[in-house]
Amino acid sequence: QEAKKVTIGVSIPAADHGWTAGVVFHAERVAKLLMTEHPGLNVIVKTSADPASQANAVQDLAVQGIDALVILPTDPDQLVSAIQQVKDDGKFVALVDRAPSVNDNTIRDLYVAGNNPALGEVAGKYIAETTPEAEVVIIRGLPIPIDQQRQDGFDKGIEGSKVKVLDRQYGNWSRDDAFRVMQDYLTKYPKIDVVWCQDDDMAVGVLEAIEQAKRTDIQYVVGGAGSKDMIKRVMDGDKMMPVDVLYPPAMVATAMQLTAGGFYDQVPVSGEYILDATLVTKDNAKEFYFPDSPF
Amino acid sequence: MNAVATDTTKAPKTSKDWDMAAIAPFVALALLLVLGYFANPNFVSVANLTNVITRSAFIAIIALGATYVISSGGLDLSVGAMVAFVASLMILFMNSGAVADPMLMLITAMMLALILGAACGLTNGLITTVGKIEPFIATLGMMGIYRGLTTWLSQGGSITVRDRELQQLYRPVYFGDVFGMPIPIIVIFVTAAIAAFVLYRTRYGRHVIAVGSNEEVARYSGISVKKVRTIAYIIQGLCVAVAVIIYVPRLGSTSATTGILWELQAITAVVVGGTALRGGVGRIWGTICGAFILEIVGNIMLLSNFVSEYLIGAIQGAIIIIAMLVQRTLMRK
Amino acid sequence: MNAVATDTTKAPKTSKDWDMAAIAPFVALALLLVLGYFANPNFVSVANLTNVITRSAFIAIIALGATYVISSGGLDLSVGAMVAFVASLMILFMNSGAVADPMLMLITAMMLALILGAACGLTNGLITTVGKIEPFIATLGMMGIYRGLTTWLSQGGSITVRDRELQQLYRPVYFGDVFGMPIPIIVIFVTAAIAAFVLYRTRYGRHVIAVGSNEEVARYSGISVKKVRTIAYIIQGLCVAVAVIIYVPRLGSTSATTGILWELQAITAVVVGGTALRGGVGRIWGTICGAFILEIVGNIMLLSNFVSEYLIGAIQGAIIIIAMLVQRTLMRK
Amino acid sequence: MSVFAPGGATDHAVPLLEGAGLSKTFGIVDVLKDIDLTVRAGEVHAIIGENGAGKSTLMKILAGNHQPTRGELRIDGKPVSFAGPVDAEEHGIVLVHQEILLAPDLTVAQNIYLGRELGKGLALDDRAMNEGAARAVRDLGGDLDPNAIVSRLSIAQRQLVQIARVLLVPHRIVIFDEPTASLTPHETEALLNVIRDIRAKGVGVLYISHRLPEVKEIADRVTVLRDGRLVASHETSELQPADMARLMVGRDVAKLYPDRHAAEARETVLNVQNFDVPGYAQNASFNLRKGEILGFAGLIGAGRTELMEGLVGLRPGRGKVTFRGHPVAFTGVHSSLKAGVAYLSEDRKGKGLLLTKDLRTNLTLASLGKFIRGFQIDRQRESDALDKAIEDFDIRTGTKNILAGQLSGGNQQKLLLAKMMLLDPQVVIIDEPTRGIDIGNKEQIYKFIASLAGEGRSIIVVSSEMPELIGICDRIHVMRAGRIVGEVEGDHMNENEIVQLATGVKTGAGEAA
Ligand SMILES: Nc1ncnc2c1ncn2[C@@H]1O[C@H](COP(=O)(O)OP(=O)(O)OP(=O)(O)O)[C@@H](O)[C@H]1O
Ligand SMILES: Nc1ncnc2c1ncn2[C@@H]1O[C@H](COP(=O)(O)OP(=O)(O)OP(=O)(O)O)[C@@H](O)[C@H]1O
Ligand SMILES: O[C@@H]1[C@@H](O)[C@H](O)OC[C@H]1O
Ligand SMILES: [Mg+2]
Ligand SMILES: [Mg+2]
Repeated sequence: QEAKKVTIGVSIPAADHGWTAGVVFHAERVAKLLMTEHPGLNVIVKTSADPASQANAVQDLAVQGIDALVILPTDPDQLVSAIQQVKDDGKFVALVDRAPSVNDNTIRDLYVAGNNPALGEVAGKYIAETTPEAEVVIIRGLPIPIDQQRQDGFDKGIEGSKVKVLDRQYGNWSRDDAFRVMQDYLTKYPKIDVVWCQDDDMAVGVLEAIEQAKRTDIQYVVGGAGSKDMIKRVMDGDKMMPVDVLYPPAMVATAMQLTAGGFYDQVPVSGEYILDATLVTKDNAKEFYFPDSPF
Repeated sequence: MNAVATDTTKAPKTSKDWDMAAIAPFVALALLLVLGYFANPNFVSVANLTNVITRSAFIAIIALGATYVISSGGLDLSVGAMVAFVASLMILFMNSGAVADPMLMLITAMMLALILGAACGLTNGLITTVGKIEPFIATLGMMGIYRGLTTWLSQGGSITVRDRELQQLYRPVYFGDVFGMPIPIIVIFVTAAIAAFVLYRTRYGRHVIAVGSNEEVARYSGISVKKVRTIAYIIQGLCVAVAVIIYVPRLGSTSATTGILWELQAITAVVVGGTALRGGVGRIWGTICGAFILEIVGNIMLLSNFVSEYLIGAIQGAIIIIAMLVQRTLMRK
Repeated sequence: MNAVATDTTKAPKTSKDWDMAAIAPFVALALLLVLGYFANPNFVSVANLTNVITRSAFIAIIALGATYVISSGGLDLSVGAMVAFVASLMILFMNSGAVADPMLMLITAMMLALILGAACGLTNGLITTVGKIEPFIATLGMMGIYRGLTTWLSQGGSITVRDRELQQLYRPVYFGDVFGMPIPIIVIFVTAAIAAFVLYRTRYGRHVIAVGSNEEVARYSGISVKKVRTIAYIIQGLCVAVAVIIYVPRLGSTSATTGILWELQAITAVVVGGTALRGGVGRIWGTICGAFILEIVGNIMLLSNFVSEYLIGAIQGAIIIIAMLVQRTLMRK
Repeated sequence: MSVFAPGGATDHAVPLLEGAGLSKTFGIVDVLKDIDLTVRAGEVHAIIGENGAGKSTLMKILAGNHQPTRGELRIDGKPVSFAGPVDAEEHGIVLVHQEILLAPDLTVAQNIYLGRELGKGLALDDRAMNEGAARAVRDLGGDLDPNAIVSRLSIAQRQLVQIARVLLVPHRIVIFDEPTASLTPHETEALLNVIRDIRAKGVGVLYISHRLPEVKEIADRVTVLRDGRLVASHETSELQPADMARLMVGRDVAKLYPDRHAAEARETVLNVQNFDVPGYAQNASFNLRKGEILGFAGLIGAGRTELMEGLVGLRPGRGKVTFRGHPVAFTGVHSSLKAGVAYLSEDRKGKGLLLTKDLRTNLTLASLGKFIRGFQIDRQRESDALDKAIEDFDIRTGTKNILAGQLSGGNQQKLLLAKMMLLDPQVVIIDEPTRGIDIGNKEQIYKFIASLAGEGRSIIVVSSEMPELIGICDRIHVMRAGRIVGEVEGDHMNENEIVQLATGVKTGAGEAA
């Protein structure tokens, strides 16, 4: 019975920056793990660079005959149709992380997510509490919905406080772009208290730009997602990186494990598993530090 | 090319040699099909091949327009961004509720897309011809403009068809079929047939080739080079609009990242299909074949399970180079 | 008797006429500086201008190589991916600990980067010249290959210089200065001076222009077209390597997304600088000016408060088009 | 470098270069059939023949541009085969091509020294090259700024550069393929002097020209090709130009220029007042009458081409132009063509024909409107038109399915004529109508021009060949330095009068004004 033949298709974004690289890493790691655990199980992991090609990938997975689909959509609204088709064929669908506007049982069976609005909100709250009158500059990601959700979450987090947002510009989740944007912020604003860049990859560029300018007015930087380098800095008590907001790429692994469990362990799986956008501080950082992860 | 010195000593190709060039992409396609079969037997299933050809529709149709622009001696790097821009405006219009009857709304929205596409094409055309800016730069600038406007329209997020009924009505344009033939495939072939007719059998088509082959000769023959080129850009815009019309029902939404890099794919399809980037030659059916090749390479990658996910881009690049080498070898025969 | 044979009362235009074309990009740059001042007075601060010019170093240096490739009649779309590939291998080597002494290690790593860059350039060159594949497609394929290999090397993540000491030693190459002049700026000008000397004052440079101007004529003159083009691609590879050498110390890490779209930026810099994409003309200092223009446009956008972040891309596109229009107008004078 | 050893060792019995049984086939077309040819040191050997006879093809074989299909080449009696033109150059054989082979973006000096640049250490010695180039051009009777960009030179100026370039290569045999076709008499004379000089140095010269008096003047021996066969080879002293013409064409060419009745007192078709083409022509005024052939003479660079291009809207120009009684301003060729004014460019390769397209496409390009049925181009009608054009204009081609670039130079000119005549224009401006055309064809073209005039069309002929202007025109305007400096008519239409006006020795009415 352990040899029951099951195929799970996993469709995730291409490793286009640190966080998505983490997703790919965890997906491949757990795929191997699950396949040794269940000899009859076949897990196919496919990455795609953009929504249109991800829709293709989902179609191609369906052609290969899958029993379940685990998908982390590049851009959720644009993938609803593709996911719907799989679901309508009676397959099990687990949706990870990025949620479409309509996110209910008609389109998926299981939803495992980090919480994008919360990621913004937690950061905003922390800043509002720690430095209530801070003047903040923001570096955004790419112009896609999750980025907008984080911005909205942040605004909610600072609501009612005296925190002032000086500027918001796109850094495209790229270290180089973040470096450039930060250099220009430093030219533009003689005084900046806090930088929120909502991504640890971009934080690398931000920190370099600040160091180069030798500016002392910036009190700290808030990144996000929980890369091992930034968690280490938090753990070490780096003053520039006092906290990080968790948004673990390993969530895809959770979804895969739950899905496999549904087939082999007879546990009924459905509903929503929302991972907290946990605030990582010096005190709890150790729990989230995985030196072997690529991210 | 250049007027000063023209080589007539090395035998220029005669019409016979061109035949080989015309066939070459199809041979490459055939080889790829064999390769696909070995990668995964599912590959040659009707279901899979239908899928692949259906989704090549966007690039194929855009590449038809690119064939005109390129053979007239131009280039358009803005088409991917134009897809995003036209699609966004089309969806915004559909969401506006300006027309009450869903069917009528759909038709109006499609007309609007065509008008917008033509207008974008006209803009590109005028900037390169009247503004006399190198097409590469002019359309790169326009790429920034179309994409920027899309980001602004979508306020950084995505734009989604809100009316469920409308979406249901629209869905078959991508997912439907006529006697088992998916509609996008029909659109590909109908558009290509029209494009071939215009390019090969009409006065305008002849002028396109003349302008791309030697601008001066065209000018001295009383052909308005600017007009011919501008119209080529408008045709490109219309093709983009047709692609948008079948793209929107597929994903039902767009964002600032829609169509990213499609311009490179379209140009690749054109060149793989045997049209020279320097102008003066246009191969409509070769372009369609080129678009199929690109999509099939991607499909084979996805279906085969031997290649590490990390290496897919590398293998795709290698396959394209090999396909071109096969072509050149055949052509030299 | 013979003296009257040619009527010289109206001397034909000479190289002097080119001067306007050569000056045009600098005029556009000057206008941009004025615009920048009005957008934000901080713009003209030494600190800001130094920042901007320093960070334009990567594109500027890569674009110098692109000037060679383009004026010889080629094109290289793979340079962005090549940056990522060479940088990754360089860092992996630095992390390997193969050389114990940090200083020696650094020098060896730099040499390695240059060798890798030259090898990548050679590969591109051979595929287009010996393989006879249209440069657009050949280098697009190579772009896929370099990027794919980088993704694979980094396993999708980033590759970071691990040795702290080494990194500290290396840092000044980007962040350091000589008598207040940042090292990357010095590198820009030294590389450009060498590039200008080779292109304008040596036999090889002359042959580059000849090959790009008319391949057939060059061949009749006993110039090996393949060799000249291949060497141009090698020069491009070396320029990429130089860019890598100053890029790595900046953030001390690379990933598969490093250098994305840099090829388009480099080509834009070349064209904005006045080099024609069809080959046969090469303007080294124009290219440098073009690279500055691109970086400054972005900088002005960020410093000004008038433009919504959503619209930045659109305005950048518009500014480039306007800069080109200014240029054309000047050149027609 | 032993091949360049001073001639002492050369045995005069052994020719420098010898071709034996040379044949060349392109596809199914036999272009050359079993040609035996020798070139001796210190002689000028002229090759003449009709357009398409195979002269250029033969020369290209000798210079390593083509491989012969059959036959052998010998240098100093030893068999050789050339891998390419550079290989032939190393054996001392250089060729001035019929078509211009220069890099358009490089300067005069850069082109002249291309591939053999002078250098000091790493760097190029531009000064020395500029001086050398200026000298080389001056030797040919030209005067060009060595820094001028080639793309901005006129065809004639380019031809000088090309000759200068070839003569700079160390050579034992120089092949000139119609070097004088685009040169005026002055430069032609200078070139002939240069040829005499190199002949005196023991160099062998092969010389192709359609100007038979010129051949008579310079050549020691004449070989005649017809349809790819060698039909005769004689000492020049044994032949008169008329004999040459007969051998070439295979019949007597008694009278080159047709008889015409001067078309007097007819109404004016085209009136041009104070027309300026900025930078090239100033204040041009003239009148063209119905059924008239009006000539434009002048030296190279006089601005005739630019004036005509300005008139038909190919360049910016301003002035008062009245066509059939109505003021017109042509903004481009489409408007002038529509009105019925056709201009045939002197640069048929660069501006006249699509060299990489077939004959049919080229023929109908300017008049496609006439071949439309429904939305479609009627290919059958196009084919019929091509058949007719081949017949009417006597276009010589082995097959109809070749590309325009594969036609011989003269036949390209005829195709261009046919193309423009399809438009049925009222005014035809022909720039250098017989450049590179053989004598038999010239006769045909003149007859054709005359018959156009006879039909009541008006013709402007721009030409650097004075005899032809005098032979066919009713009146001739002479231009110098962008101005119309005089008009000759009737008895005054002689070379002396025209040269004096063109060089400014004599000033005419136009300049006095
Ligand atoms: N590459 C080619 N392929 C096919 N036919 C060719 C090719 N090159 C030349 N021909 C044909 O060979 C014949 C001889 O051409 P060639 O150029 O040698 O004539 P020519 O005597 O130099 O004439 P002209 O006086 O007009 O220059 C012509 O009929 C021409 O069309
Ligand atoms: N592209 C150009 N740019 C600048 N000057 C030019 C250009 N072409 C020609 N000229 C110059 O313009 C003048 C007239 O040109 P052109 O030689 O065509 O006159 P033409 O009387 O028609 O002579 P030809 O007998 O050579 O046709 C000359 O001084 C020439 O050098
Ligand atoms: O949540 C992810 C975010 O952390 C990363 O930075 O960009 C992509 C997102 O999916
Ligand atoms: Mg000839
Ligand atoms: Mg002329």
